Amino acid sequence: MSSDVIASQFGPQLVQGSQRSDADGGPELVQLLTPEGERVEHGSFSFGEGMSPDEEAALVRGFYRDMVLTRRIDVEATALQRHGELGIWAQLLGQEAAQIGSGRALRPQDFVFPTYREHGVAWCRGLDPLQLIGLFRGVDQGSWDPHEHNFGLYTIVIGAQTLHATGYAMGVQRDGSVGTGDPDRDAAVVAYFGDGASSQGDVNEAFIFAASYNAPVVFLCQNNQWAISEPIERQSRIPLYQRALGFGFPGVRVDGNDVLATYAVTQAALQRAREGQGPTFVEAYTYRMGAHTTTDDPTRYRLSSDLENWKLKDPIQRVKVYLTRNGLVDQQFLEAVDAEAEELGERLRAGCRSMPDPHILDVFDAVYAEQTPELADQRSSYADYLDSFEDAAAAASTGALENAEGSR
Amino acid sequence: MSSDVIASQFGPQLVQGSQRSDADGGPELVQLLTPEGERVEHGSFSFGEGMSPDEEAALVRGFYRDMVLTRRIDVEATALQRHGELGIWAQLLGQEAAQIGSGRALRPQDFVFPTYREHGVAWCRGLDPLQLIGLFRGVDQGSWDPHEHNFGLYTIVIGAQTLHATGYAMGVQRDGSVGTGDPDRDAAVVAYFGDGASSQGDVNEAFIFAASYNAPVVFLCQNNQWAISEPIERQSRIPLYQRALGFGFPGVRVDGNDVLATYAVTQAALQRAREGQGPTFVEAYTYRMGAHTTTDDPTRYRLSSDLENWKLKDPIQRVKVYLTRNGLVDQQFLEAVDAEAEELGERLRAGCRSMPDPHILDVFDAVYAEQTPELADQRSSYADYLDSFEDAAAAASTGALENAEGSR
Amino acid sequence: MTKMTLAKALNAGLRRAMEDDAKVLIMGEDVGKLGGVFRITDGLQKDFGEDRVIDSPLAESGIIGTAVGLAIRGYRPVCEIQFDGFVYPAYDQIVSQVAKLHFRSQGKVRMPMVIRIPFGGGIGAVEHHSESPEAQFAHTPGLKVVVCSNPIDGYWMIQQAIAADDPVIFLEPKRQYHADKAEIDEAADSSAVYPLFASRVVRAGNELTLLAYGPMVKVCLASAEAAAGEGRSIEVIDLRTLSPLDMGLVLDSVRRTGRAVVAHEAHVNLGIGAELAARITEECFYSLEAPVLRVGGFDTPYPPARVEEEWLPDLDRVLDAVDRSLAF
Amino acid sequence: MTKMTLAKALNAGLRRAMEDDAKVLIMGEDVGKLGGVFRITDGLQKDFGEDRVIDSPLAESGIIGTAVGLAIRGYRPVCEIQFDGFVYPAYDQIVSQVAKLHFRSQGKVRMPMVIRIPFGGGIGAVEHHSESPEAQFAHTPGLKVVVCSNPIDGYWMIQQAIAADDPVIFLEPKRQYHADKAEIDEAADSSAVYPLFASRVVRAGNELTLLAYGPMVKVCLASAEAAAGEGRSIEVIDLRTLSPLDMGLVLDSVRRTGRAVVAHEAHVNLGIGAELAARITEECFYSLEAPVLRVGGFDTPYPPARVEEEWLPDLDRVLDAVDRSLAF
Ligand SMILES: Cc1ncc(C[n+]2csc(CCOP(=O)(O)OP(=O)(O)O)c2C)c(N)n1
Ligand SMILES: Cc1ncc(C[n+]2csc(CCOP(=O)(O)OP(=O)(O)O)c2C)c(N)n1
Ligand SMILES: [Mg+2]
Ligand SMILES: [Mg+2]
Repeated sequence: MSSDVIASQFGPQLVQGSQRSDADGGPELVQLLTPEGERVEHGSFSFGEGMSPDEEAALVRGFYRDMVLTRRIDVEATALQRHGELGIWAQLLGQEAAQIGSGRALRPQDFVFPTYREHGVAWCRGLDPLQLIGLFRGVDQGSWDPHEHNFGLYTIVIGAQTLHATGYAMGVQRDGSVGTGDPDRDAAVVAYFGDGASSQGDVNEAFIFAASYNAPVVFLCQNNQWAISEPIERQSRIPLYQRALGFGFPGVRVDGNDVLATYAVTQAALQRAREGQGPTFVEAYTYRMGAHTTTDDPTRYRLSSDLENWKLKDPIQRVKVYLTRNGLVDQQFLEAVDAEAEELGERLRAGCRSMPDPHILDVFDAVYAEQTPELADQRSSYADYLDSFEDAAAAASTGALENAEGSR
Repeated sequence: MSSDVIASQFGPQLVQGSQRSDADGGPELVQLLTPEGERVEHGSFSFGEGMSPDEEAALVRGFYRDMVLTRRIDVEATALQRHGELGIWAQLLGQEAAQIGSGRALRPQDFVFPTYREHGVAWCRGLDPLQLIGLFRGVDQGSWDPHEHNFGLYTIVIGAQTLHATGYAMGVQRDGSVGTGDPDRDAAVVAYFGDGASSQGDVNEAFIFAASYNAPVVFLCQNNQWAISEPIERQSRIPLYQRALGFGFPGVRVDGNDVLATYAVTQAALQRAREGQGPTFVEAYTYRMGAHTTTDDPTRYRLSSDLENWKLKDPIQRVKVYLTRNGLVDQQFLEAVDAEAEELGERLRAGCRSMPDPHILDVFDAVYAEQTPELADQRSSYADYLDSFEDAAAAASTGALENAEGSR
Repeated sequence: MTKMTLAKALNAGLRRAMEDDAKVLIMGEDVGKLGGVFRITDGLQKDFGEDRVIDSPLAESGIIGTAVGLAIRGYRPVCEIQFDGFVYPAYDQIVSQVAKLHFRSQGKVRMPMVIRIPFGGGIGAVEHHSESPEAQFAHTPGLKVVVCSNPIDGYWMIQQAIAADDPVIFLEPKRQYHADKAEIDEAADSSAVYPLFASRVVRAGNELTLLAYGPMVKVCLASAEAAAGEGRSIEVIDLRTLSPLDMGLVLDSVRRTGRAVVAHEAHVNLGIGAELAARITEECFYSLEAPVLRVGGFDTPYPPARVEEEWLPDLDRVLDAVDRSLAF
Repeated sequence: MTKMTLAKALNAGLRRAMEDDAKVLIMGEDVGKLGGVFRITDGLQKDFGEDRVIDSPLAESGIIGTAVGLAIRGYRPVCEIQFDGFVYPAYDQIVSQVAKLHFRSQGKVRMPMVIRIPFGGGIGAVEHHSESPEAQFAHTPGLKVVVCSNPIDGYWMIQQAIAADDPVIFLEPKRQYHADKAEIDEAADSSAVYPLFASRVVRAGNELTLLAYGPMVKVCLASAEAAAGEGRSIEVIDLRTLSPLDMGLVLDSVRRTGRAVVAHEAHVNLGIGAELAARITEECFYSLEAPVLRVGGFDTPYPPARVEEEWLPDLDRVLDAVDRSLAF
């Protein structure tokens, strides 16, 4: 049997070469604002429908402001890490549109399960960026209340949160908050994850559970082309959004550097979920312009020309050009945003440096809702042990004083 | 936004109702021999190409014999369990064609990673059925040498073996035994698994690794409609073979009760693998006519009408009708097969009953290739402990003797 | 008062927990129509519906991971792992998520989840169906680990575990499911029953303390009985809780008897017996007449069924350890 | 003789193992061009090619599961788990497949696999990057577990682990990777080096035995030094192998000194210290002047970085235990 025959038996040859050589994201990419700042139409998705031109402009200006401030958070935190104030920082540089576009499509009752890089989404949910900075500084592992902002804690074990999102969505179903038609009630859940994460068993199990129960969850994958040093080809040889087809729900690839398109596509996917139509996979096709984290050195594994290419598609720049060219912002607005960013930067620097360190004894109290006797014992023994040093120090200093007195 | 608009945005509505209500397997089912024993043509797959009519008939007669004997193994083992000779038995009743069709498509250098139900494939690989029976009797956990028959040990943790198969296939690649064109060298690997298993993270990770490295592996899923009490709809809302599309390699649904079609499709998939064209997903659409295992009670969860329906599609019956109606067998052949089955049954009954139990002390020697001092110690302490009973028993019987003597 | 096996008692306890709190959900493989392979959830889906008794896809990490999300949403999931050996695909979700979310969030997130695991051997099963994974969970801060050994405890402990606001690994000795029946007073005041995280003296004695849990409680009681026949007075403690350990009761006993033997099916190496031996020795150094001895599964994988009776600690092996301790 | 850090020594050891045996493969996340996040595999893909130094998809179960298949095919995979906390998705493959295949097949299948895990804390990392999972693996029959503590051991032990025919969990103390340098004699006769499954006295003493491994060896040596300043003679043993334990050496020492303290970063509860305490007490009951004391991580999840120095056992906490033991 020749390979030709075999190939045709199983349909077209599916093995593809490097899909990323097509760095534009290919023909399936949903785009509404080009890198050059031109609005374009798309057959299925549109931005601004049902809004007045003023409302629409205000929304886009808001995106612009969000993205500038988010980038500023990122830049400040990176600098703080360089100055030894943070243990590490996971940069989002280049992914602002993917995060602001999707984050702004959320309603208050929706719930987000993030990775460790969703600083822009956190911003949209109303978290104080200092709460993110505290985690990377090492004063806690996330100080926000997930229920206050409907924004879960950062999750570091790759993919684990996609199952949490699916389970939460099953809870939303059980609460009867799907498909009622009440826009303040019907809720959706978003699971953020990366291209690398798509290889984890947990993520694929999340697809299976979500499909099986038709859960109101949106799988929002930021394909930033890299999982640390591994290119997307290592994880999938076909465009990632097509993964969803294998599980029986729709997938779509959107230009993740286009805030309008990301907003429109996410909004539609969320709406599907809220209406009871089940899960959707959204691949936000973007690029991690920075290092994986502040400890990473991307020059070891990727070409600088790649980065240069992607700089031309900067998510903030294209919105700025669009707003300016169409007279939707004036210089005053742009300057105000810059000033706000300055102020924010200052606040973060000062806030970070003045963060109190945690106390070791508090660690013992956080393990259980109902403390155990043995852990309470460990706590009090350790407190005694620590006290013995203070006693010793006190004794020593008294001793020193006595000595001093004695030597008088 | 109305649901209609949303649905159309993401393409056709993908959520499907019960796919199994279509118990024929749907239009995508590859079938070459109908339940009524009629040969039919298929656009992509054919049986017997390049063979003389005699060769072809001999092959089909062989399938028939294999299936009858396999069913006999199953029936005997089930009976042995009922008589308390086995702890449990996993029946394959109804899945004979899926196993013999795929098993006979293998070449000696191919390697199989089975679940716990692949008795028919084991038969094709030349295992003595008593080796299977021994496992379920509890004398060992698989006594065959995987390297002798290129047939791995039964794997009970659902899905784990699909990764082993993929890794083994990566080894085949590294040995340069793919795509050389030498029919005695190029090798493929088959991972057997069930419909339920398709939900495990491991199985989906196996798809990812296999696709990423283009490994020469065939994923052979026997969709027998049930994972214990759970119907296939719990695991997937689209036909299972389509799962492969999400990972970028071909999937095909074959009538798993049609031995000719299963043979043809598996052979083509194996050939793709051997030629270096990478993984294929074969869904053998079949039905578990028995219970999940001898401890299961399927009346608790499924309709007897379902079973009756599937009886009409019995994999052995249709081959018998085909062979008889076309004069490809005579009564003598059929009787010889039945006699062989009788003989096999007797051998299994006797062989099972006379199997020696394992010795507890051997357990200590099987843990490591290089025994550890601490385990050697445990072994000898336990040996001493056991001896102490024998000594006591000996002393007791000597004592009894003495007493007897004393009472003389 | 109703006479029930452990299996039936667990079923009744689950039913009552579901009646008491609409947020209680049951999840797992085959827990619906089939009622679980051991029938512990028998009839519950019929009465509480598919939304509360959820047959899951065949994926343990998925079961525990979605249960985490349900717990965050305010539910109290009770997850069934079909057999001990199949908990490992969910191990990551259990030790890195379930165990840590309260700590990570400094109490802002609670994980009132119960993970039921039929465990232990002695039922003539094939591989992976007879494991004793308790030490691994007890070693993991953030989890609580309890084990029932009889129908009455089964009935009450499962309800207490579900009511607890921390994640509880709930181990059920599968070979006891249908072994014995006991009278259960379902009308008893639930707030007055023996507390969940407490051990219990199940036979008083003064020469040696025998520590056990789950399937070994019965074996140890029989051993104590046999020893009594030889004039020896053995105290038997049913530990019931493995994390936290209820050391107060244990130490009181050992200080009285001066000797301790721990028995479990799990591998001796790094089993619960190791921790008990270390703690008892540290706390009762001068009261001990003999080192704490351990009887347990050998440090081999669980063996084929035809040899499991010799592998599992039994009356004779427990007595042997008791004798060695008394002879020290 | 070359001066190397532990990181460099491991790299050199891996390189030599790959040169010596073409069946040795390296697998893991980012092990290729990046050379791993700790650069332990730096340069190996360049020299041995993508077929032998394999960047894997981001899935730990997939890494170990495919390594099982490669081992069955005759390869000797060396898998890197990027950080301790990320080994759990592979836990099922490790404990139910890697650990059991030799047993299941009665030796017909061998699993000559090494699973390298950078482990332990003290590097100021975020959650899941500072775990000490050794007890869980040591509790699992079928695995062997070793830990290196210095560059010379790193260089030789990794080669010995790769040459071993059993699966070896190879723990690397990540905070030691770049801490110290040592002279390594690469030309030494490899058959003459200290055996893999053997502990070693790294400081002689006669009043108390301090047992440690990995990152705690250095801390314990410093504690012994400090104690020497106060006239106390402490013996320090680098355990090196946690499964099997090398009890001969340990017991010899404790019989001489009469006192033992075990130190590790892992949670004390059911940590390696528990097993050592139980075995030492059983074997040296009449030689012990004090119970075996344990110093370790508290029974809480690993805390945020800004408080890890107080959580981790340090010189003072080890000395405190030494003092308590001596005062007993
Ligand atoms: C289970 C697990 N394995 C490994 C890691 C280490 N790790 C952290 S981020 C990362 C790459 C993730 O890539 P991707 O999913 O694409 O997300 P991105 O970082 O690009 O946003 C890895 C391997 C981890 N956190 N969890
Ligand atoms: C990880 C794991 N979970 C649960 C089980 C228990 N179990 C054994 S077989 C089975 C159903 C498997 O269904 P399927 O994959 O369709 O295979 P079939 O038995 O139908 O051939 C289950 C849940 C197991 N063996 N492994
Ligand atoms: Mg990425
Ligand atoms: Mg099935």
